[in-house]
Amino acid sequence: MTKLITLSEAINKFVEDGDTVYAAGFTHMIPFAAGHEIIRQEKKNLILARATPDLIYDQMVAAGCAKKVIFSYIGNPGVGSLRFVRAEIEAGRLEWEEYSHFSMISRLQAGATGLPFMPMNPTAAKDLEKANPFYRTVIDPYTGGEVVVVPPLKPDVAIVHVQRVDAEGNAQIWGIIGEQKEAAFAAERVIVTAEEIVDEAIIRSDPNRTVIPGFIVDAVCHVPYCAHPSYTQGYYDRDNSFYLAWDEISKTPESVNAYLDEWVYGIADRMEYWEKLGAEVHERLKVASLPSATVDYGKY
Amino acid sequence: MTKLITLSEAINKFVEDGDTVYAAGFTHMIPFAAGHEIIRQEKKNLILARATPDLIYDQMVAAGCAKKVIFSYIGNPGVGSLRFVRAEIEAGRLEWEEYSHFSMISRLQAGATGLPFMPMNPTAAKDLEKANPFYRTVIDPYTGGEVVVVPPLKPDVAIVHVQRVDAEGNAQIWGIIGEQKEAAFAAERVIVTAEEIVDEAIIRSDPNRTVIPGFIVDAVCHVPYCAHPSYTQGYYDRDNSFYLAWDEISKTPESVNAYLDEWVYGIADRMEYWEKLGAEVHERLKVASLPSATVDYGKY
Amino acid sequence: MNEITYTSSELLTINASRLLRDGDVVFVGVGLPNLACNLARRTHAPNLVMIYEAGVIGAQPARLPLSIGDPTLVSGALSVCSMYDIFAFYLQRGNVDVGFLGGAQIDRFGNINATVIGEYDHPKVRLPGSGGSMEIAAWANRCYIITPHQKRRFPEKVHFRTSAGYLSGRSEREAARLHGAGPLAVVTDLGVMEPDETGELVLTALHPGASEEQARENTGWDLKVASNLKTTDPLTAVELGILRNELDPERIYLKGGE
Amino acid sequence: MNEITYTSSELLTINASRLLRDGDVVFVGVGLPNLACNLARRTHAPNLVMIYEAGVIGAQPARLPLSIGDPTLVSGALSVCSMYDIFAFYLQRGNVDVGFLGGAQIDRFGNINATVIGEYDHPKVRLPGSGGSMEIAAWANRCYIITPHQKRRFPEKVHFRTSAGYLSGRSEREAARLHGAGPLAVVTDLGVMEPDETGELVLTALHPGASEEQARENTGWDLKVASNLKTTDPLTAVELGILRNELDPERIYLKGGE
Repeated sequence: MTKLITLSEAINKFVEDGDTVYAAGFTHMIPFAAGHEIIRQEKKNLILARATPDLIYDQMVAAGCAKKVIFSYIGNPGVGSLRFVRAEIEAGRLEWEEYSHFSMISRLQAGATGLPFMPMNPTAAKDLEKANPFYRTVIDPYTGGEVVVVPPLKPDVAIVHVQRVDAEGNAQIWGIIGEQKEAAFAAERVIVTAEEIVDEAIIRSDPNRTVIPGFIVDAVCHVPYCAHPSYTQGYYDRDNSFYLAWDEISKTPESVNAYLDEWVYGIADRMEYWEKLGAEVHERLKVASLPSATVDYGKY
Repeated sequence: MTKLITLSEAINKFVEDGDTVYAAGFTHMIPFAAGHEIIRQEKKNLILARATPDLIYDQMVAAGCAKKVIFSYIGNPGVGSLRFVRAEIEAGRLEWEEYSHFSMISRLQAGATGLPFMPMNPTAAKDLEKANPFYRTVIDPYTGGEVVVVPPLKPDVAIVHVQRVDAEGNAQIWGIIGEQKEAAFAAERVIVTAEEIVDEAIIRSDPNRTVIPGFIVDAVCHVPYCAHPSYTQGYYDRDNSFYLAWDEISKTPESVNAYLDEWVYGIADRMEYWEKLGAEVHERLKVASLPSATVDYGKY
Repeated sequence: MNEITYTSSELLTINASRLLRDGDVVFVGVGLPNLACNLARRTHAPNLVMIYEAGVIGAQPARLPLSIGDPTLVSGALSVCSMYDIFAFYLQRGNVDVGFLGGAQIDRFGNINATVIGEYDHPKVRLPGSGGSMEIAAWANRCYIITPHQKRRFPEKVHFRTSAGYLSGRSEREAARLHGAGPLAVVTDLGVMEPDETGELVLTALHPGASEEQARENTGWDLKVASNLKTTDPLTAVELGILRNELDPERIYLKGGE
Repeated sequence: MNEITYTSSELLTINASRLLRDGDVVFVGVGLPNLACNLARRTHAPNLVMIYEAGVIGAQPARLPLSIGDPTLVSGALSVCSMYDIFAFYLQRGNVDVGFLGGAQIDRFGNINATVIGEYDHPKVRLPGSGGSMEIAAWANRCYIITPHQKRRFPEKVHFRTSAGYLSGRSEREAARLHGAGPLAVVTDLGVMEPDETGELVLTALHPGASEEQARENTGWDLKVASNLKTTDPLTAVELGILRNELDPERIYLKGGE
């Protein structure tokens, strides 16, 4: 049963005001196009969860979509500060809930595996554990020691970008796989965006590569270049110059608004966005081919 | 730095009397050749851990190598009872420690991830939890409910068979991946046996396929057909007729001893074993090619 | 009209296959449950998703799998994951609709013993143990038990609870807050038993030709019979044809009960 | 003889690279630690295994990575795993020998603040937060802190302990039973500080040309000086050549301190 719909339909149908949204991808395959569509559809009061909010959450916060962020590192990766989120937090206008990377990902792991909590080894850096009441402790029944735990995170909706998927949502990812699988399994609803929609036979030719099974997926959207200015391994490079540019743009609300007007509100969809980027960017982000060795599954 | 040695050297060097041994592989790629070498080297008082002991542990128990088994299912897969282990347990001559599949694998997961324990959802079937004191409970600090937990399992040595590995031990597996990765990370020492030793460049052409990193591996052994009578995906089929034959052989100690004399003590290594199986078996277990689609990592 | 003849294995398999719904995600074992699932996929449930405890999702076996980890389950499957993941991300997370169970003993409340006859520490007969059944019985949304109807298999109380049915009654299971609803039906070669409001298994249907007496004689407790006792639909030539000609032509699993 | 000139970034990077041992498994960040690791790999530690919190193991970046998740880290790597796995199977399991750390504030006992200046609930300056550093500081066998030597960076006490050094003293860290030994050295552009038997950072080495006074003036606590104060080995032309010609020819990271 095909789940192919447009990204606009998917956001309209599966993202509601007030939802906890996990747009996955650790530096790789961040679903920017989905974030922009959420901005265009003027979703409100979202709780934006992501280990690393990256520029996409800066933009969604700037556009007024969010009431809260859940994160473990707010920075502009490789550049510096995530200015807009930081300013909103400093101004007391944005709620936040904070973890270390491992405790953030442990929350997703607990959510994805249906567990009541995940234990972690001690870090002895207790200030964050004191500041965030979701950190709790249990007594280790084997040693009597104290073990720090975090509860499951179960987002209302996960948005995951992948290289290839079939129409039913069976999705394959390579390169950095971050927390995509965990986010999809933890969430109540799953939107998959993909560079390519492929025949089921391609998926079935390499089942070990399939990270997300179709039956937990609600919508499949064909969105080439969805991840720009982040990247998709084997498809296009990271647009580092935009990460640097955002460091300037995000210095004032005016320049942020001008950016959103031109690149989000002012365009219809990712295809128009990509065309608007122009030939120089297309050329700069092109990647030469480096294919994997194949493996043999055998006919049985 | 190459870790290539013979299987005989690896067993001699890395398996000691009294060790807890985890010969991994859920029905797939069970390292029979390593089990036979352990029998030939007359290792004693081993604690044999495996979710599904399969015929290999039946043989090792019959050969007097083991004082205890740790398992979650003792059967001859697809055939019926695992006669020798069962008879030894019924006779009170073999210690055992028992789990469900998920709690067994959760023990490995805790061992592999360095966690003090793994929590599990309730099953309400409490008889095994009462019979095995390694099952404990903690209080869920979020709900006040009781959560069943199991402690880490950290075998002294894990033996893992793989399709291809480089000389440093970077190993790639496809098909059923069972608990291979968890066993390798949980164990103090790791022996990898492989169908093929490949150039590092093959491994590096598809890093997402690498399940075990070389730096946790102690020995790399080139052992084609290591898994017979189980199988290696893409290389050879399961020898179901041997699984059926074992059901007969294992009915008496005499026939078991005759088998061990002929097929284990009486031969030098896996190459001789494979030749001895003969052309009919070779032909019957051959597999036609079914290659995976490739993926593109891109030159960056 | 010709009478259709069949073995008890065929009877069990076909009735098990009818319990599956299109779109179900089913945790499949080898043997009869595997045949039942493949039959359902070829008849009324083409979108059945078959997953195996070995970590295989969406298998399309080209031949009859001879073990739970047969390589034919992997070639052409949709996805393969680790054993930890299949139990955690799939089963424990609540992503499995149906589990099939069996065992040496099934008691009045659907609890199953697959561990031991006699004392646990001094076993008279040592059985294979839980495998995945402890978790499947607790976490699959719906469970079905498929087994021949024999008195020794249906004691009043099992010697060892390997997996939970309704424990000492439905309220005890509810208090345990398990994700799964428990065993919804026990399909035997005589008929179907289903839990009543207390969780006790009662006879709710007979296969054509079977009698209440046969069922009561072959059950170890005082088997109640539902007031609206039904008769199961006869096996169809289509179902038998697929089983015999496509799924198990060598009758490896179907020969039972011939 | 010509004096070799260099930037403070080059000084930091080369001294950091010398702390690595052949065969170390090192958790690499972008920027200077990445350069330091690649330099070590090309000089005294060819068997260094570089792993990244993005889940990349054994990277061989063909170009200078511009973020922790740069695609050049993946192409040609030995292995890629999930973020959960890199923290659990690798770091938490004790498989990581070395972690590099930095932060806005480092205190007398090597505790680091990368979270907030001011009150946590009412931040004056909101910093990026822990990322992986809370775990790296606890679980990597050895940690090194690489940072410019400035008074505001070295307060007596951090405002917020994002990651643990020796807490209030070495005995407190020992009681916490962390896997890792804690920060073994702080490399600055003036010299090297190492923990004494109480866990307090004391000046143990100066770079050629730097003075005790400079170090004391730029440290927020009463900095002790080791009795056997050493001078670090001068940067070599080989080290600088690799850095400048091969690793960062555009001086993206090396320009700092010019």
